[in-house]
Amino acid sequence: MNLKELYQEIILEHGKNPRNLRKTDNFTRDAKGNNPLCGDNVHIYLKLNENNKVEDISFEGNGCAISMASASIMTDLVRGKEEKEVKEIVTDFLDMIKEKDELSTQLLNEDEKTKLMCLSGVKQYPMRVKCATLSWHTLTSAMNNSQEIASTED
Amino acid sequence: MNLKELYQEIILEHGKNPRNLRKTDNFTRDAKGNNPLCGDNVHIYLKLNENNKVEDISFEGNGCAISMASASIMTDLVRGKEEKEVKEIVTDFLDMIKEKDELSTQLLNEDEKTKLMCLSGVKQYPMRVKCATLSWHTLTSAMNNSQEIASTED
Amino acid sequence: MHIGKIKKEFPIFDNKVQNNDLVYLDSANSSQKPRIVIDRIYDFYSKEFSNVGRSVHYLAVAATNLYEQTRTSVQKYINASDKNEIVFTKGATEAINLVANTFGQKYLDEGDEVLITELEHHSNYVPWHFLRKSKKINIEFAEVNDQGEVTLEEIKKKITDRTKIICVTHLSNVTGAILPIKEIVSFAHSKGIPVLVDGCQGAPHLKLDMQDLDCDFYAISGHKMYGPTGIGVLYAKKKWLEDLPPYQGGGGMIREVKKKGISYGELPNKYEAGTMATAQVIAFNESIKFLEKIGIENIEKHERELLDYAVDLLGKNNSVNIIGNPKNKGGVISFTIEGIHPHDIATILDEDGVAIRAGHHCCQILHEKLGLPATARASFGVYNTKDDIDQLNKSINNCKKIFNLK
Amino acid sequence: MHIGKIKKEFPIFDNKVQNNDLVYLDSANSSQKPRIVIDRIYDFYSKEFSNVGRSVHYLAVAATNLYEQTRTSVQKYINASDKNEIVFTKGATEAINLVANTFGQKYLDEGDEVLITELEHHSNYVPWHFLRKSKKINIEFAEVNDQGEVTLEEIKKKITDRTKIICVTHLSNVTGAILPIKEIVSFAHSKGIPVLVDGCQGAPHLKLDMQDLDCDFYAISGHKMYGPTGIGVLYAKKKWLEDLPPYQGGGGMIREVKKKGISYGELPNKYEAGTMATAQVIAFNESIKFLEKIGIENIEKHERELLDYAVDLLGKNNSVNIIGNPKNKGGVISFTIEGIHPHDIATILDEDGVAIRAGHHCCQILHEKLGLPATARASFGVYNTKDDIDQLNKSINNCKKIFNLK
Ligand SMILES: Cc1ncc(COP(=O)(O)O)c(C=O)c1O
Ligand SMILES: Cc1ncc(COP(=O)(O)O)c(C=O)c1O
Repeated sequence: MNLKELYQEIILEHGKNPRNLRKTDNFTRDAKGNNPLCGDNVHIYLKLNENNKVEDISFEGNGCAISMASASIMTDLVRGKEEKEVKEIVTDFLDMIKEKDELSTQLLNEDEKTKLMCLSGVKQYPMRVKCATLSWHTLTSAMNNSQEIASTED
Repeated sequence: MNLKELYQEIILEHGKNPRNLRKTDNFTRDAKGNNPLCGDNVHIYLKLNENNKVEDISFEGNGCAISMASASIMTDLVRGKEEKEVKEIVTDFLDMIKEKDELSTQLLNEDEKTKLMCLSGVKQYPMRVKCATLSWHTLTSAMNNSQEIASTED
Repeated sequence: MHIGKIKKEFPIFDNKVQNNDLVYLDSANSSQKPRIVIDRIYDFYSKEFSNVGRSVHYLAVAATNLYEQTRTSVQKYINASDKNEIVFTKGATEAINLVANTFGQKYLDEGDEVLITELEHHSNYVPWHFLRKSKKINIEFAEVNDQGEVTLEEIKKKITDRTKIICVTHLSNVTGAILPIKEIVSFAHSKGIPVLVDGCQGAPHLKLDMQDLDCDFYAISGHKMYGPTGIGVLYAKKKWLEDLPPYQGGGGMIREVKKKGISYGELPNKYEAGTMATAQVIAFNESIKFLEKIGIENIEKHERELLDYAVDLLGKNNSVNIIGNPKNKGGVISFTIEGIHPHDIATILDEDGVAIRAGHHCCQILHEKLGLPATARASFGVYNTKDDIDQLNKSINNCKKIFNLK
Repeated sequence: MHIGKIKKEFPIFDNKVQNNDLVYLDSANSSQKPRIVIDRIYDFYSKEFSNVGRSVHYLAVAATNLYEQTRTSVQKYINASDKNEIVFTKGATEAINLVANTFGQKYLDEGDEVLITELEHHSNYVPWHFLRKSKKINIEFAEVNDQGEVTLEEIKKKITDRTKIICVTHLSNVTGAILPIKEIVSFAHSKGIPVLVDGCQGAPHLKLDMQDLDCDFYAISGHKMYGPTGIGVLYAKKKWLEDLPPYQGGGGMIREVKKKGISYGELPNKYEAGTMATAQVIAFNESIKFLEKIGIENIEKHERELLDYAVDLLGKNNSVNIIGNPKNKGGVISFTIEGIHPHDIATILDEDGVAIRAGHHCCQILHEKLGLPATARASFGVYNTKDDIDQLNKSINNCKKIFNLK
């Protein structure tokens, strides 16, 4: 079936060696996310500088290859972006996972988009969509500095 | 079917003009019974004399032809009987309704037994058995001077 | 689907009951089930069964989707504004208990009043009675008038400063009275009082529009709506479901469980603890589709015709006394016959295959008011026809003969 | 019925799932349904449907008898001493909520302790947690040992003067540990403490004898016992059911309803408010008959063989780590694979038609203790075979390949 698409090398690699799996010193915003059905959880730490740019982003948490890879790739891609840009990327990614075939943001280059598209394999696995989107929802919560715990339930 | 057996003339007549539908003055024991599923209720008043004989018995209440006839016939038959005899008759009647073909007590004459057997038509109507037995269960409660409300639920 | 042919969709009518054609006039108690609902249950268990929500394997994913599809169907059918306003319960009774328990916990204190009506089913009284005991609240009763209705005026009269919630039936399961819910809600809201509607009898027979009614809670029984037993719906405005505490605790309704404390899940999970009635929820979707296919307007029209016909026919029948005469009435006729107890009527009708109900219909307060310990009740569903009413009338005449009445 | 041929009794296995034969190893979540149960539901709705207890017509009487027959069957199956000790609920979760709520109302006060174990399912923790909040009681946890068991000694150690009830699982849905219920009950009773047993996993797999176990409460889920969804059983000693207050209020559970007060019905009605899951209760009788026909001894033996085979095979599989090693173990194997998250395992197994569960299995306390956020779990039913275990092992190897493990 589509297992190959789901578990592409890059996913496995990021899943095994996630980038930014740590806690940012002096983070300015953070948020926790969790998936109550499977117990996966993630904690995003964000440090914005005076220009509202992401100076550092990191995460702690635990989950499957998909969710770890997703958090890993995400944190890599949004570093250095402005708050508004981050929001655009998040929306674009979530739209892609939900319904669109492609990413449309101009804020990422082709390489970066290709990396992100590796996560599109979950579209064929409805129960796993939440694994791919948890860290993204949580990032939104952190951006909004929301005290609520993000959840993938809708 | 067996409607004719269920609604014999004697039942209809007792149902329409129940005997002893009143409240005994100076009753010595009483009990209330009710059938929670249909709301029927009966209140039995008993006056035992110094020899533990039923000097008077009466009832108040409300119910279908079967339950009114049953209370009416019952109150007629146990008047003048001793406490122990009443218990025997009650047991005999309930056994008959439950499983036995005939009444076996020696305390009633053939005429009286025939009258009681008119109630046996309910055996074919499981939901109506409770109508026929409610006043009898309540009489037992009254005899035991039980404060509990008798119920036909088992 | 032609309404005259609908009986064919219900397998129960394919067979004789005790050698008679079944004349089923007990739909207010529980409705019969159309073939598509029965088949759906069969197919689900035979080919697709899995628990929902908890596993990631194929069958579980598919079942979870089906389960959630019913939620969406119900949402649309009753025009709720959000699918998470639909909570599945085991029945309307549980739905009302859920509200009484959680609303009571949070908002009711000693001396507060809950306003219900004399028409209420025990299911919309006993749960509030529990709070009378535990929280020392009072229960007030809006009275029924001679027509068997509860009017808006009567409700207004009974509201006090202490009234914290109003709980009313949409359609009386005894007199058939349809209450002016929209007006009651609008008035109650002007006083800041939420309204719970017992929609057991409303849901199968009336067009439902939660956003238009604007009530806070609406309780539905699936089994009266051509659905399986063991499934009900609580509609509640999102603000309430978010605000109130959970009702039952267990798997599925939590967010995080620690030894020291527990946080609860988001809607709709928060109110759906433990394994739900999966197959029943999934099959209930077919009931909704069935109702949609016929069209609730057609159902209302059909049942109104039957009702008019029956009221007319029974009205002409000597010694039949119809209980209540509400201006706005659904397909329920409770009646008595002078000289014959309702249980005897029901037994005799049953011999002709005519299934009605006798008793207090779980409305003892109303029966006490009426001065009647019991009534006989004929209630209609989509599958009933005028022939059924004719047979009812004929069998009533048979009762009278057996009891030597004219 | 030869145990090897039992798969044939389950229609679900007649069809392929995503082109694979279904290897269903998720029975601890919910079991598949034998044909006789599915057929019974179909027939009941098609030919015999009526609500129970409330009407006197033929179908209602017949349905009521069938409903009560299930009560008697369950009573006999679990060897309860009285049929009114069997209360039907919508599931085990509701059964436990019923006890927590009513026992809590009457017997728990600030500072009292409820003793549960670290093995408990959320359904046997959250309902008690509610009381922690409303009544300021404490919840104590008997700890799980390295084998994944909770011992009698550990329970004894955790009992204090304030312990008011002990709530333990019969068979852990994660480690498979079978707890020494009889011994726990006997000790608890010597201290005057009642015991509730979460029998969700016990009931489908172990011989049940309430009079021998002597526990006060035992909760069962029908859907894990080859029965329909939406039906459960609370067994409770009669003295408790008579003593405790009612749980839900509504039709059917009352004796007399007046404006001023309400008296409640006798057992079993007192705890069965509203229209029950009629069809499900009636069909559940077929599940009991099915279990009786095979014989629980044969089921235990069959599942033990499977378990031994699986523990052996998976034990030999590199990098598979089985959670817990209880002396007395039922047909549940939870495991992890170093380097592959359980959800990934479940997804990959699913591609081969192997249905297992991944997650915390509603046991977060235990998983926290184990230091694992999630495990993969294969659980057995009567229909499983050694071929299923072989396929499980093969698919695990496929996982390892995909994840480049050896
Ligand atoms: C041990 C245990 N207890 C309780 C439950 C809850 O049962 P249900 O979801 O059927 O109410 C389960 C099943 O999920 C279980 O395995
Ligand atoms: C008006 C009304 N309310 C509540 C109920 C209770 O519904 P259920 O028994 O399905 O929970 C009924 C049905 O008996 C009813 O007619």
